[in-house]
Amino acid sequence: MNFDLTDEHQMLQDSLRRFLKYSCNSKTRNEALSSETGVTSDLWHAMAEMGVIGAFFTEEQGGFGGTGADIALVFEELGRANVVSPFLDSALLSGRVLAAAGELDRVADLIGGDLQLALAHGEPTSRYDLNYVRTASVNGILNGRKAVVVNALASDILIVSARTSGKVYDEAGISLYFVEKDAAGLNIQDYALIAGGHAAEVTLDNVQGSLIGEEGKGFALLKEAYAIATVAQCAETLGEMTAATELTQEYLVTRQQFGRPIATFQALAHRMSDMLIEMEQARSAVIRAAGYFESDERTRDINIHAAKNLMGRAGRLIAEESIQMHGGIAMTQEYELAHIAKRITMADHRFGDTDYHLEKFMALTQS
Amino acid sequence: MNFDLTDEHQMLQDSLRRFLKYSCNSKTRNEALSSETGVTSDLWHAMAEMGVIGAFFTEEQGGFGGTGADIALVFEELGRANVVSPFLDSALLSGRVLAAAGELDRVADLIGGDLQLALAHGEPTSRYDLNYVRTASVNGILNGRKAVVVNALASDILIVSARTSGKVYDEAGISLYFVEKDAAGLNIQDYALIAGGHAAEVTLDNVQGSLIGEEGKGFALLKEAYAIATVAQCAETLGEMTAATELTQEYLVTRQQFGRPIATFQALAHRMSDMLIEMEQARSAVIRAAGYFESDERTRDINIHAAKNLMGRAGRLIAEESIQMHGGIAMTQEYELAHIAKRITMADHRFGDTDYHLEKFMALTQS
Amino acid sequence: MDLNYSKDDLAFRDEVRAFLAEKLTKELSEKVRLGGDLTKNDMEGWHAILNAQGWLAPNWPKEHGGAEWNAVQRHIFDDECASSHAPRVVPFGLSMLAPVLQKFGNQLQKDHWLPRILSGEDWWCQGYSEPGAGSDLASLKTKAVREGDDYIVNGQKTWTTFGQHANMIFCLVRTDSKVKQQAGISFLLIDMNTPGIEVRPIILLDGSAEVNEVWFTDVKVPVKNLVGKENDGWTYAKYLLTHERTNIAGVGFSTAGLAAVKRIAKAEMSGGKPLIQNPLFAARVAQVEIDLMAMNTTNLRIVSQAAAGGAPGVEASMLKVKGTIIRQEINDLARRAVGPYAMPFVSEAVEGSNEPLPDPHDAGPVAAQYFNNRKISIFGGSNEIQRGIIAKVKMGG
Amino acid sequence: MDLNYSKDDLAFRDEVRAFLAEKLTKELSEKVRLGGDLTKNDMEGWHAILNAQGWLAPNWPKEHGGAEWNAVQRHIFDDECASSHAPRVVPFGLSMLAPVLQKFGNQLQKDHWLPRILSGEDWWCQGYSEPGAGSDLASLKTKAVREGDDYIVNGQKTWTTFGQHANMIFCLVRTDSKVKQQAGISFLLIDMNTPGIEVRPIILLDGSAEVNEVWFTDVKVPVKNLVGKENDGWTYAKYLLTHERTNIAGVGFSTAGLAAVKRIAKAEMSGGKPLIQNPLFAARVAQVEIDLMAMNTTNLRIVSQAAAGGAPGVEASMLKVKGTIIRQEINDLARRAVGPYAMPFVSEAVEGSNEPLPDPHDAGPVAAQYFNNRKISIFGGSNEIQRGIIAKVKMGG
Repeated sequence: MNFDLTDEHQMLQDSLRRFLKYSCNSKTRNEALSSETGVTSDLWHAMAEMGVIGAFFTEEQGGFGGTGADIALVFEELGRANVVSPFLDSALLSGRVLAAAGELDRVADLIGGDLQLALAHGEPTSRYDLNYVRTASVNGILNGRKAVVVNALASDILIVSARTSGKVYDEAGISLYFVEKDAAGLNIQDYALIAGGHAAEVTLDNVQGSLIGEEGKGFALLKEAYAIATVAQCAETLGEMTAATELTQEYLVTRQQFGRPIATFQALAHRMSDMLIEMEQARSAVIRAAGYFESDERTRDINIHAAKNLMGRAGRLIAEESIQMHGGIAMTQEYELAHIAKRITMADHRFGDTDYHLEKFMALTQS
Repeated sequence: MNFDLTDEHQMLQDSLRRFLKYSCNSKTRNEALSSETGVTSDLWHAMAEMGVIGAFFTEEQGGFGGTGADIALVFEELGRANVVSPFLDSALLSGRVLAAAGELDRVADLIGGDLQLALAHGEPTSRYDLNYVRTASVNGILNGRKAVVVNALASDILIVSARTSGKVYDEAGISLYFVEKDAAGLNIQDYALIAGGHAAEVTLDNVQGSLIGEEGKGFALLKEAYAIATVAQCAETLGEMTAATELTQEYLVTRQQFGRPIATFQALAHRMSDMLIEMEQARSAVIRAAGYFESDERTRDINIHAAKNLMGRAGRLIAEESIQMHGGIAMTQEYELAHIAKRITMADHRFGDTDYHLEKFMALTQS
Repeated sequence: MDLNYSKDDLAFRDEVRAFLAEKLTKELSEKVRLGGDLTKNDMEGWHAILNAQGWLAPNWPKEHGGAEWNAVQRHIFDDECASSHAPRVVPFGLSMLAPVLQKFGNQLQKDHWLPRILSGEDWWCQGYSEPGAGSDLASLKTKAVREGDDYIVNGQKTWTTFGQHANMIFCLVRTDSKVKQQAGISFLLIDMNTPGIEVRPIILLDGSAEVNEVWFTDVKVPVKNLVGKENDGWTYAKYLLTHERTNIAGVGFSTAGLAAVKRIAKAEMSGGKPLIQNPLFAARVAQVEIDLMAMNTTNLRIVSQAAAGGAPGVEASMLKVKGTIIRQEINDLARRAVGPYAMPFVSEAVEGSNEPLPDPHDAGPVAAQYFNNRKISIFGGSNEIQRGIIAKVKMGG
Repeated sequence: MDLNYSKDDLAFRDEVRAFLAEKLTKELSEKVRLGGDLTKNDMEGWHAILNAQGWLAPNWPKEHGGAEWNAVQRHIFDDECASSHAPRVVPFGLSMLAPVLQKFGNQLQKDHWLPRILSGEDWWCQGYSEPGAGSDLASLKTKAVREGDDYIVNGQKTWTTFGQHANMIFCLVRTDSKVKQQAGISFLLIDMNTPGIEVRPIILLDGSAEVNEVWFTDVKVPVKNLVGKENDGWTYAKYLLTHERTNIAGVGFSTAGLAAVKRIAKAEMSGGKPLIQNPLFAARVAQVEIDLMAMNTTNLRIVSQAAAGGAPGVEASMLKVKGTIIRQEINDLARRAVGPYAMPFVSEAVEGSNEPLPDPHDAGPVAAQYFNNRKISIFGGSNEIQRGIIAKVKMGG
């Protein structure tokens, strides 16, 4: 048992943290936020060059990492610096689907920073159910609607799930397709997201797709990719929670009310202590989710569900308490915390929320 | 709409409060706690003479009250004075079953203070399910086991539920019987309760019972009696929570640590504020449960379930925070608060706990 | 004790319902229901409709044109308005300034300003908070120096809601800096069109632009616009703060919000069933519904005492804390209920557009509302300040 | 980073398991599992078994007969003991006094007292708290006045766990009342059989009689029983307090407690199904299990840092607060799980009897345990004190 970072991880963390501190600030973020697609291509390419995207894939897949620990490390740093960039959806989630399906040329492009992807899987009434697919494929002709597809507009090509057999909640019979951005019958209604970045409603009206991997076997690829994406999301949120807590600590020490720093008001001091305790718990949950990612599936899933549930609860505490203890200033868009709090809260809406993962955890541990 | 007490209620409250303040103290309570059956017959008779038991029944039943408001008022005072006496089980719960079944002679004895009763309904695996009856009756010969029958040993006669038809969770087919204390085949294994009073495991081995009311129709009587008993339990707990909160307030103001009253420590002050807020909520919940008792059954039940759930949550807060803010002294049996906290907590185990009532509430409001 | 409405109350409720059915347009109520930002016209229109009905000022005495409703009637009205999704009446003139003028203003001030509040001729905003002051209201720094028949005002106010619409502002200003904090404060009425006043919007974290900074540079205010006595403003400010607390529990908003959560959760599917049948979600909904039922009664108990003569002091603080906790919990449930559709950023205010929302359950605004309503436990005396008040009253110190 | 046990760790775990399987009697472990009160013999017997194995003093240096385990080994041992329901080793001599003697005692004291702790010849108890002092430990009043080669001690200690069994007590006493609170305190070792000492039991709210008041009236204590220097006792006391905090997170107890909750909830029926299938109850269990899994890792992270040289300061406070919250939550779940059977009062200690418990799921003690364990967030530095420490370290002030 050993909780120290390896030398390689320590180096990666140091260089990432230094780079992000230098290159990410509210100015670059606001540029990303107000850009047409939510993607800052300079940052994307610079990070790709640093090998950040390569860290998401194993050597066999053309990368030089790919473990839970590699990925958690990168995303925690992205979260800590409050980076708005679609690494999670475009590179990790979509990329791991392609890597598992053996599409290694595309993965190489991705690692090089030359490809933007989007995974169009969720549907208007699927909520967080991964097995819900109503979009239908008949001989590669797709019909249906995909909901809140992150990074759709900026993507070079879409990955779309569709049902080739079975009923709407069946795991078997889900297939994956490439869909060209200029395909006839494809409509992308783009919108900005509260926490930054863009997503879209994607409608498919007799759209030609090209099969990825084996027909009807897409669910396993999706499940695996969503699992690692959930770990990444937890790690990113941990970074954001760290940033929020540090800002709040600093504010309590600096801000004067009634003639003294508000950190000296015991009610606030005790609540800050509770936040710090939950931060340690959150860090442990992420360490477990990342560290057990290579274990057997049950151990892996138990720890991922546990982590996402705990992050949902601790994240809410940290976001809400940070705002409350700051007071009015935290309500303003220009103050860093507002942005961080939105990212922490919106993380609960990705890859299953607090209750969704609690139920999955219950199913695995109480049977 | 009017939240004031009627003149009659005001008088009853004043006289009860005065009487209990005078006659109930830790000495009388410790006598009750250490007595063989948990009943103090002096107090019982004095209260009966004051008309307390009569307040549980309508005029047609031989009493002079019987509304939710009458009953809540009495039990809040009993709770406020931390009285340990089986008014709830012996007089109200059992009495209301008999009154509804038309056994008015027995009710008259009860009102006069000359009868002790016990309702033997719950069974070892029934938990809080009112429709669970496995104890069987064949031609009035009873076989089965009844669990945690409060006041069994002190009772003059037992009321026992048994199944005359149907399956174990059926509402139809539950019948009620008188069973004499000296009946052959009846075994009463008595024990003390944590919150005071006594209960027993009651086993029936070919015991002769005598039918109360109509055969197979006992469930409706039980449901009605449990409903009013739940209101009474909520009111009693409200009284106990008031006592705990007042003790804690007083302690915070008096107790010195680090050279000043601990009430001036902001973390404790804010937590006390939250307790006081929940006390107002608890009072409102009891007012509603009592005030809507005479409404249609759905309105009545919604408000009872709501109240018992809220009292469970608020009660836990008040009991645990009162102990924590007192510190060590609250852990000692001789300090009043320890006894009060036990009564508040154990109330959650009577007539359905916090979650049980939440589920019932959900069933009524979300269908 | 009687928890039911009297016949008169029920008749009054019917009257309110009929009024709302007739006068509140579907367009306006839908905008309110979906959390859209109301235009100045929307708000002024509803103000005028209420005024024409004589229902604009429930708390005012009849002599000034008020309705003089009792607590139960006010509760019924608030409840019906919230469940019909009527716009909230802008409170600054009606519920904040007016009670101060009625109690402390001189006859000229009463005669001049009160009718203009009812008619809508003046739109008032509030100049209390200052940057850096936060909960410590009395530490304010905006200065007013007497010069002849004028005060010259310099300084900055913040969190001024609807400052962009207002033509008048009531301000706390420091007229004596040598005395201790609460002393030396005065209460001034200032025309927003006076030279030297600048209003700058503050964009809140949900993208809304309701609140503002107001800057004063050598602003001339006639001495006749001083309310009461110079340096006695803190007394009037405290009086205003207690009167600010009407409908402080926000029961009506919570009731409407909870109904929306249930509506969404009946439509939203989870694991093949409506979300409302998911026991964990349903339990969250049920718990807050139970809290809200109790809050409704707590509120009625407190306001009916107030109507009977007792002033709502510490009780108002209790209503504020618990009321905001419940409202925020409902906001949280709403954002959970819509699932991934909580993520889109939809703000007509910022984008100036009115595109159809991207999902089937009108989900768009719920996350924005969640973020926006973090403010209700901060502004108007934070919940920490309220807890301090409760503890102080109940335990001294 | 590697979350798995090493081969050596796994071998060590097997060794511990084999030891427990051989040496821990079924009778004793059942008594522990059911929360029964252990006799003095029970505790002394287990102490002797561990001593014979050389595993009694994990933290002691080898020169004094300790095991010198690393953090992971200690964790494994605690974990295995808890899940096998081994008795808890009485910590007062072993984990509290011994580190103080090892660091601050003179050679004579070390040579005399340390072996007697291991052998069990001395049973130590703690004389820290006083009535009225509570969390404000330094305000103690028990006085020791030097007379020749003796101190004469007068005063009262309280919350002295197992004072009824002990033959020795280590005490904080005031030797100088003219200086400020922390100064003027000394650390004395006192024979409980000295004339003038009286032990009175305090019955706790669950009926247990573990803690005591200890009264001192003109008690003569030889000066050689002073540890370190006169008036420097506060330094030793603080050192002891950090060492008191071994296994402070109580992960092993929580793990065993949670297993018991699940066992009960599988047997208990609700609405015709096992309680564990009730979604509301199951969700409560799952949440605390998730917290406990994280706590387990938090604990390992912190103790492995401590092993690597860092002293557990503020981290110990964090473990204490969260560890007690989790344990108390599990106690609460246990009392909920058993339903109406939480109500019977079962205490062998008070009743002196050993009747079979009245229910089918060994439910008897769970409510008593719930009440008894309210103490864990109060004693040993209340959670409020711990939160204060965390805030002070992290934000100064």
